[in-house]
Amino acid sequence: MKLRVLYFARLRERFGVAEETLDFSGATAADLVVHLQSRGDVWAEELAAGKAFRVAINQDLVALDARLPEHAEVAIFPPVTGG
Amino acid sequence: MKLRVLYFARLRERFGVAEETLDFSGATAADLVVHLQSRGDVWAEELAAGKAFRVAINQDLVALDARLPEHAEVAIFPPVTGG
Amino acid sequence: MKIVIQCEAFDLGAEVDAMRRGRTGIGAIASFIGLARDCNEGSGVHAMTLEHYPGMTEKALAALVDEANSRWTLLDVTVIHRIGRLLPGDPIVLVAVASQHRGEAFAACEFIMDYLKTQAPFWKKEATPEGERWVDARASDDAAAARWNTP
Amino acid sequence: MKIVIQCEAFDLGAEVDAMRRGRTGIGAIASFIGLARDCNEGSGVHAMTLEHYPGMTEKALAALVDEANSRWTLLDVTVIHRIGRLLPGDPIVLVAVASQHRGEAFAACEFIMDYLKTQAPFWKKEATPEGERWVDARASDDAAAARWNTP
Repeated sequence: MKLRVLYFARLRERFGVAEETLDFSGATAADLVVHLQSRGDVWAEELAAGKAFRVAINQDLVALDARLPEHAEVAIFPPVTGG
Repeated sequence: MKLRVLYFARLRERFGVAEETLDFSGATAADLVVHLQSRGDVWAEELAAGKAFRVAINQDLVALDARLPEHAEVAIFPPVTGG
Repeated sequence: MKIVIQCEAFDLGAEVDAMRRGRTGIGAIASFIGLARDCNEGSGVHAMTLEHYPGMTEKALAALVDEANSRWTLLDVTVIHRIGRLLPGDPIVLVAVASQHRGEAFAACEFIMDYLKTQAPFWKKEATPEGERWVDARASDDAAAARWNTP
Repeated sequence: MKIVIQCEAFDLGAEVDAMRRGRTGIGAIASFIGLARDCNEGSGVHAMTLEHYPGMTEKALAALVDEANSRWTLLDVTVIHRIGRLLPGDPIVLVAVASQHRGEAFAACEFIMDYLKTQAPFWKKEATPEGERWVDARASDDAAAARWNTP
């Protein structure tokens, strides 16, 4: 399935990428995180178990077991700090 | 003892007086209330037991057992409704 | 700290700007304005007159701002209350509280309003189609103030 | 209801005046502004940059205003959040809530701020003498938001 994946704030800076398009065969947000971890280096580090990051699918915050719809816009970012 | 007694809002209107000077021999705010009740008519009615009114001595809200200092400014008024 | 009783309208934006002007340590300003409504207790209200007890009013407001300062770490407080004749939609009271953090600013602002409603010597008289009437104190205001009595 | 994300400064007085103009049924407007401070976590802060997630931000803010409207009877809500570069003392966020009664206005205003802090996709980066750093989320903000979870 095709996904658009966005990164924000510290994760955007550490990954050195703001947005990418992936052709991905997993089913859930957790599967996508495992896939990104497998890139190693900063990806493995920032997305390791116990690290605080948030996932949104189509602009709604979701838990990691959320299913990925076709053509989803997925965003991965640190806990928010606005206001 | 000499007292200056002020009335506000509905009590001022019902008593028809905003301020008076009294030469009074009682000791407490309750004594003063009893004295004013003894005038009868609207005084007895508005200051009857169970009626909601407040007493301030020298501009501080007090309970009825508060003692009256010489030359006190005493105010009697309905529960407040500002804000 | 600023406490004012006045007939004139006040300007919320100007009051809050005056609080923060030239200061860089304030993180939060909570503010409140209370307005005259066109309806109360089921009757239309076309005007309102606010009476107060000069002298005691200032003293009562200063005491409750002191109490707020003793309960929370505040950087500034402004309280303005109008008196005299007001029309529906007119602002009656302004409370603004500056602090480092929002929790304290919100709590102190609401505390001051709740205590002002039960402690400060103001009285409202409403003009309605049935004539003039003094507004009765509300049990809900006593309950709101009582929330702040810590055991 | 008004929700805006903007780089420019906002005007608290103008926003609150716009809420109440021509209306006579509003009894209470609670408002809040959050400001950039010159100090955080023990370091001086000489500037701050706010990043957000365009699209999701508006959606998240609308959702939390909807939630506030479902919990309380509100007459109007305004939320403005700035993005981009800000200096100490600059206002960051404004929330204003109009209602008939003050209890609802205060509660909804604080609820919106608490949820905004944990739900809306904004991130702050501070410039300090030791260099730039992303601000960490605070456990106290999670706790503040969790207060509103009724059992």
